[in-house]
Amino acid sequence: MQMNEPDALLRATRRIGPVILDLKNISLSFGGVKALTDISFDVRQHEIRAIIGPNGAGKSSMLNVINGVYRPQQGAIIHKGQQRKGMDCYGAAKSGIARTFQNIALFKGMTVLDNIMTGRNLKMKSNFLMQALYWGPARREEIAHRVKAEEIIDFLEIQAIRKTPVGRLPYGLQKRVELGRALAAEPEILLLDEPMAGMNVEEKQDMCRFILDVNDQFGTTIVLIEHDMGVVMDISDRVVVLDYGKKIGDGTPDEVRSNQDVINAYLGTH
Amino acid sequence: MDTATAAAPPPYLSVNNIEVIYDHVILVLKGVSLQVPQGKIVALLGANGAGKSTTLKTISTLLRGERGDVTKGEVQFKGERVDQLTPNELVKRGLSQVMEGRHCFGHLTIEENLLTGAYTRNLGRAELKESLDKVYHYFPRLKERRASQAGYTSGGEQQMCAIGRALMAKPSMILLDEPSMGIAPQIVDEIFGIVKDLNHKENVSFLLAEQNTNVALRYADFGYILENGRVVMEGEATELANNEDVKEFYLGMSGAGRKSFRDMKFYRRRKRWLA
Amino acid sequence: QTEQFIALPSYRVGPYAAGGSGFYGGIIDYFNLVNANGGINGTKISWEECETEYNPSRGIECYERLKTKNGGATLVEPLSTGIAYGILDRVAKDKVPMTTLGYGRSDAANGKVFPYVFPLITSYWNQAAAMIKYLGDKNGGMAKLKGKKIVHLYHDSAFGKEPLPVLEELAKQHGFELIKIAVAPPGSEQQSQWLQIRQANPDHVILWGWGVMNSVAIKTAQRNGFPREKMLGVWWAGSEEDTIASGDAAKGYTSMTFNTPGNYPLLDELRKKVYAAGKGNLADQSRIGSVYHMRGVTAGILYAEAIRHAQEKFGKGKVMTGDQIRWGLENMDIDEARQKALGALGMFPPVKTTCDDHEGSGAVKVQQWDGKKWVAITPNWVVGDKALTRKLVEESSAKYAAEKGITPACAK
Amino acid sequence: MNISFFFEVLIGGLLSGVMYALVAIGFVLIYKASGVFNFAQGAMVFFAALTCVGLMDKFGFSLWLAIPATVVAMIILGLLIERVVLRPLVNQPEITLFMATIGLAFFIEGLAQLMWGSQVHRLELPIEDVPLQFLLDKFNIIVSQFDVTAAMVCGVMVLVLSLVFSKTKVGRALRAVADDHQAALAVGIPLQRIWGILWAVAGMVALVAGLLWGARNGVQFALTFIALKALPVLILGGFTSVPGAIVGGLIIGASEKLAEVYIGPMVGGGIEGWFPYVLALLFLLVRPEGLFGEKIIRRI
Amino acid sequence: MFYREAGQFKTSYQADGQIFPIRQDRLALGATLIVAVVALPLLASPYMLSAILIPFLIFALAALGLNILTGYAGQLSLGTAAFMAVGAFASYNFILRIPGIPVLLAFVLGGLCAAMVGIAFGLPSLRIRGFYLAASTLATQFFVVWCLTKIGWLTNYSSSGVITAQKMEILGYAFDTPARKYLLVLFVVAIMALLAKNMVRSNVGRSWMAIRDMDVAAEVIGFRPLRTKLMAFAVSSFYCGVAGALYAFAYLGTVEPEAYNLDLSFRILFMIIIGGVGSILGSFLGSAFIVLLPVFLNILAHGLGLPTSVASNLELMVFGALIIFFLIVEPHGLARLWQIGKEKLRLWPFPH
Ligand SMILES: Nc1ncnc2c1ncn2[C@@H]1O[C@H](COP(=O)(O)OP(=O)(O)OP(=O)(O)O)[C@@H](O)[C@H]1O
Ligand SMILES: Nc1ncnc2c1ncn2[C@@H]1O[C@H](COP(=O)(O)OP(=O)(O)OP(=O)(O)O)[C@@H](O)[C@H]1O
Ligand SMILES: [Mg+2]
Ligand SMILES: [Mg+2]
Repeated sequence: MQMNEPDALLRATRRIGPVILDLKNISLSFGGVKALTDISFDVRQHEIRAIIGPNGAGKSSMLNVINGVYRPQQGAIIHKGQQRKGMDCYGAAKSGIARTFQNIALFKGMTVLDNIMTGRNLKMKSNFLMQALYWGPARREEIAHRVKAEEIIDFLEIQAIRKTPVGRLPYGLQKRVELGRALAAEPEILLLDEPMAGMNVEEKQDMCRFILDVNDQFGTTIVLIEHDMGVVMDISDRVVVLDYGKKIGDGTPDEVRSNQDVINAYLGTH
Repeated sequence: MDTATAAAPPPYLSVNNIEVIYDHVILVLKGVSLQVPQGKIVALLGANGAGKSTTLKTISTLLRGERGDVTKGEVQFKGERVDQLTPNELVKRGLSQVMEGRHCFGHLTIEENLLTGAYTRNLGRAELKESLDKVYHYFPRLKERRASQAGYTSGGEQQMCAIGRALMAKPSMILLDEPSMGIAPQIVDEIFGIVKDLNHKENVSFLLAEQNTNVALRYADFGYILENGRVVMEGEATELANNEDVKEFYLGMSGAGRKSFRDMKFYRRRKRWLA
Repeated sequence: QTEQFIALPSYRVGPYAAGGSGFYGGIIDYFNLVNANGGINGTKISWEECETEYNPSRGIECYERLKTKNGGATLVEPLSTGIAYGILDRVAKDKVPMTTLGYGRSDAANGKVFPYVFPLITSYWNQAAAMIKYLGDKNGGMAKLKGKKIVHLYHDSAFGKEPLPVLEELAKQHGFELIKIAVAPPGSEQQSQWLQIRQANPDHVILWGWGVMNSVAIKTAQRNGFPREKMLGVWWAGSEEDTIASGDAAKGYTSMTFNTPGNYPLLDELRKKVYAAGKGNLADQSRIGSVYHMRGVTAGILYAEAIRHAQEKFGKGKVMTGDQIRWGLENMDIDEARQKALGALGMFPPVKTTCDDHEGSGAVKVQQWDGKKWVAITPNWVVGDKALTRKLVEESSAKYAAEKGITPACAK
Repeated sequence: MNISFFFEVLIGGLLSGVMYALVAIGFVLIYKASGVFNFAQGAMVFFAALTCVGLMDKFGFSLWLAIPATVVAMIILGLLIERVVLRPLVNQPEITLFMATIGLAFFIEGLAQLMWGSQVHRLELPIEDVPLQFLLDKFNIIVSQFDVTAAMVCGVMVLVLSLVFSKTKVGRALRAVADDHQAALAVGIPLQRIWGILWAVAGMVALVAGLLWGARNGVQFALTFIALKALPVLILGGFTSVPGAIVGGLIIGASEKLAEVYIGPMVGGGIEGWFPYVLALLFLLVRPEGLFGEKIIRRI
Repeated sequence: MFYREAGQFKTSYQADGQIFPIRQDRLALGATLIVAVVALPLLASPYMLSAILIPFLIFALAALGLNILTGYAGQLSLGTAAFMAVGAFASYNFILRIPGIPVLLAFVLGGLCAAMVGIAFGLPSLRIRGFYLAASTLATQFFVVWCLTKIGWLTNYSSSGVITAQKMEILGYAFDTPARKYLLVLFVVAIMALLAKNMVRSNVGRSWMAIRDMDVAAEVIGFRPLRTKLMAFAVSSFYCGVAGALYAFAYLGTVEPEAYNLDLSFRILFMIIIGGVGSILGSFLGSAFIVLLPVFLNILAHGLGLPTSVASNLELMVFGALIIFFLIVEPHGLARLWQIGKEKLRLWPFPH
């Protein structure tokens, strides 16, 4: 049951806002390895933007550039109209960018609930002494955030494991918790690095639903890396295609799907 | 659940009614039995947390390192009980595992990673080179990155490295835990192509835990479906692929064929065979 | 309660085990001898050891555990400055006398402030004074020390710094140059210190060391060609354990001691009555009469004598209380005649204690390692400037009394 | 400043540094194989030296008989450690393994003294610890014959071990093990055997260190402390590098002696205890993995 | 069957956020507190109080401090004793130089001094990790002890460097008997344990654990690594400093650098590893284990009538062997063993 085109367009245009993140001529290399060469693309508010490409194309590196883990040797990042200078990942987090990682980067020794609560840390105001006393405002704040965290737990349907240390969880659930942690920050831009790896179709369906819901309900802009073409083509508004660190395609899923370069480099023929 | 028919070849690997407990208290496998006949590809399917990885780790006896205990049952490989062996002895007997979550040696280069895979084989220089070339032939991307430390390669490259490393041991039976994870689609096909290839040409048997049910069932001969630490269904791969329930829950196809991910309106429409 | 119970928080493992096993072995050997001879007027001595590992925290636990055992400990000897400090207040409160033979607080000699602490025979300050006296004599009179260079090579800790006030004062008085060189504990590397010493080319080196530092010092001196005869160790640097490890390098090395090396009738008696009966405490009989062992035997004698003396006042054959033993320790008088009767004439200096003087002697000897054993090289006991040390004791104990709110007075 | 004195200090320091390196190598072996800092190395040095002199003193062995006998003892000890302590702890956090080695240190210390008593022993090697005469005559510089011999022994050891690690597949396997126990097992590296062998080799290295240090300082409990001298050497050179141990040793040895002689007097002396650590720390600020250690990979 | 949470429902997040969510645990804690505050001072022998309970509590506090740094924030440290020494010497000097200062205030100030030293020595942790950091913390250990030996002012120019701790007085009330000292220590330790629990269950604690588990990810989420680590160093050193002051004032009675040697650092480290890294309860269990085990072994060895030198060495061997044994049985320490025990109890009498 493919949604018919006009409908999708209509919805998309209603939703999508101005450019929120503009990446200009980004180049990044590690020693001799050129991870990204002169890449430009933009991300619009409220859109779901996918990045695809073969292994080692530079997708994860791109995300790392966006949220300040790597600093590109060249190029500019314009976030909400302002050029970003010398920003580290803390700064990126502060400006409302959250993300998940390809190799799960959960805090292994902590419970699911605590992991999700860490996502809210930038919103916590009470100081250290108050927290030590666990008194008055600090406690109220803690509980208020707990409520938020529980909302996310409900949303992701992981109630049963909220007190389990994440290290013990199976891979798929860990991915979900990681998404929860990113969501907990209530980010403006959410960067997802292969959120659906290691899931079966049913779980992917659920995951897609989460992503779409977040996008709908909170208006979060989403940048997504995924190798499952079904998912990418179905849920993203626009797709960037990278290969060997270069951009070889950019456009709506349909445009990308019919781009010959992309087919050669990545999609193959089926 | 006795499925062994008289016609079936004797199981190459057989897991008999194993029960596994983590940390002394967390019961994960509740009596899992399965067989892999020689020269066959068997798929192990199931949702997140069903116990696929645990089953594979039990077979390769890597469980001990994670504080898991096999409290019941036994594992036989080539007619020999192997649950008390060390992983090294198993590799020597021809059973290799590709672990979930890549597990490359971060400080070693890709090539060194691959070479460690041949540790048990005591190869001469030429043979080693030949084996390496074979892996590079399968994964040209690895050849490009051979001199980089594995810790600095991309997720997919690491996954290829992990698979290539297991191939270097020239096993007669491979346990593959989610080989397609994080791999670009055309490489996924390639990986399964390799599986098929090895299976055909070198009679290597496979047990693969895979989320990509679609592909897995396409290549496998036989499948088991695991849920909550129990085998809930098993059968010929084609049979499973045509089973309505499997279609709906694992292949994402309802009566009307494939549905767009965008159109899924509800969560958890999951039906369970067991509570 | 029929036995006189004594607490021995000892250490037989760890870096100082060699000293600990010799010292406590000596005490126990002597106690066994006393018991074999029928006890003190019929009262047997009993004791219990408790492993402290030379660690103050464990030492305190040992003391607290032992002090109430078997009707209560009536004497304690920790052989560790750290532990001694840790139980200093406690012994006064519990009325259990503590002896600190040749270590611990030098100012505890003042019994008016420290009624229950007995740094018997001699303290660090008197030792330092005696060292300078000896060096003066060696150079032909104190006046000859003028212009001489003396290196104080010390364990960089409270222990090593303890004699500084005395040495500094004497350096001023006699006009010698005092060069202080610290060795970082434990002292297993001293190359740089000895290079400095070689550079300074001193007339004497005082080795204020402990444990491995001593053997390393001797070895390193050899390596740097510094004559061992010019080295004078403290009594914690003057045992077989310190020289044996240095091998031939130790030949000629001198050190202080308050036990004259040699064989004594008492030691033969120990061999005959204790070791022959299989009750000897030392695993290796060749260690009988070694410095640490003799120091332990000396301690044993002093305890037994104090008990005997106390019994004379408070009732023969009775078990003494801690306080009574304190009296015994405080009014001890072991002269040469008594030593002779014990078969230990000259083994340690005569001891005569009073309330003012819990030390009772302050006399020491100098011994030299001849490659196989220690040989005393001063025929007489050497005593330093006791007036000076007394002054320091008074000052320091007065400060302590003020801090602790103690009114100095002799215990009754 | 007296230049020949300066050189004397420098050379003395370099030679002491070699002695530290001797101990440090033992640590490197174990760290390479398991990613764990082996706290028991000092105890092993003590155990080895004490066993060797114990055999000589108690049973009248000659030195040349006692040494091979001790080698055998160290091999047995190494294999036992692997079997009893390490095997059940595969894939545990580093800190747990570290702690286990601390327990092991206690055990070995107790065992050594139980077997051979707590006395101090002397150990005479047929190498004299006296200044080399021609250097003394010519340059008035003191260099001990013993130290020079020790340096040569150490050099040979470093050479052999580095070759083994860089040229054989065992070397590669070790690095793999240190990265990920579980994966190493999965590819069939016989972790148990490798650990057993490595602990046995570490035991032999401990014997060499124990003999040389024991001859220098006497065989006594304090031998266990020389681990503290080896630590800054290790972090400076890098935990995983055998040549690093020797370079680190030279740097630490020379600079600590120079510091003690030239800075010490200004601040009251006795700075050798902490100076090497502070120096190593400063190095680490520039290179957090030590001079030759493997770069720490931090990537997400 | 009795240890069940069935039927206990939490109706608010506040209730769920309690330290002990299960009623039986709360009852047990209440009972423990009553025993500790009322029964023990009355009934326990002075030996029990002054040689076992007081050091147990003090070491538990130090272990708690180290656990915050190593267990929660993941920075392995071997310099605990140094921070304890700073606390002790600072408290001594505050009492000496500010007449009439309440002793508790002096302890707090001593702790703050330790915290400052902790921050200074924590700075390298931004770059240095793991065993490299652990080895570098030895710099703290040796340097601090060296300073205390060298700088005369700190020891009030005492010739030997050993100083006696002043009396502990609060508003003229002297804490001089074992029972009183015990109560004072108990009070301090209980309060600080509670504060520590609060910290680790709120955002500070989460920031520490995040840094410990994966520092890069923590930064991406918005924790500042340097601040978080330094905070952990500060809080940890504060705890150690107070513990050090108590160790000097309520236990040893003296303040001397030697008492704070490397050995002590290691003992505290054993405590947290045996007890449980990253567990408040574990600090207490570990302290009990390390304080009691040698005593127990010592008594046992004497009971067996072994020659003392044999007994002492056997003691050491058994101690080492037991450490290894416990690590093999449960690498996460006694606290985890306890937890598993409870989980089994919950299931009991059913096997799973
Ligand atoms: N080390 C461990 N300690 C405790 N519990 C564990 C551990 N490893 C796995 N588990 C539990 O065992 C169950 C099965 O996990 P397993 O990893 O085998 O699942 P899986 O089928 O491989 O899932 P996925 O598809 O997500 O990889 C899960 O519920 C998990 O929580
Ligand atoms: N920190 C780094 N140091 C060195 N090389 C790096 C680093 N990070 C990435 N690379 C290299 O840059 C290239 C791009 O890596 P990246 O992780 O971005 O790929 P990717 O597109 O995410 O691939 P995959 O789909 O396999 O995850 C790879 O070849 C990788 O080896
Ligand atoms: Mg990637
Ligand atoms: Mg899995």
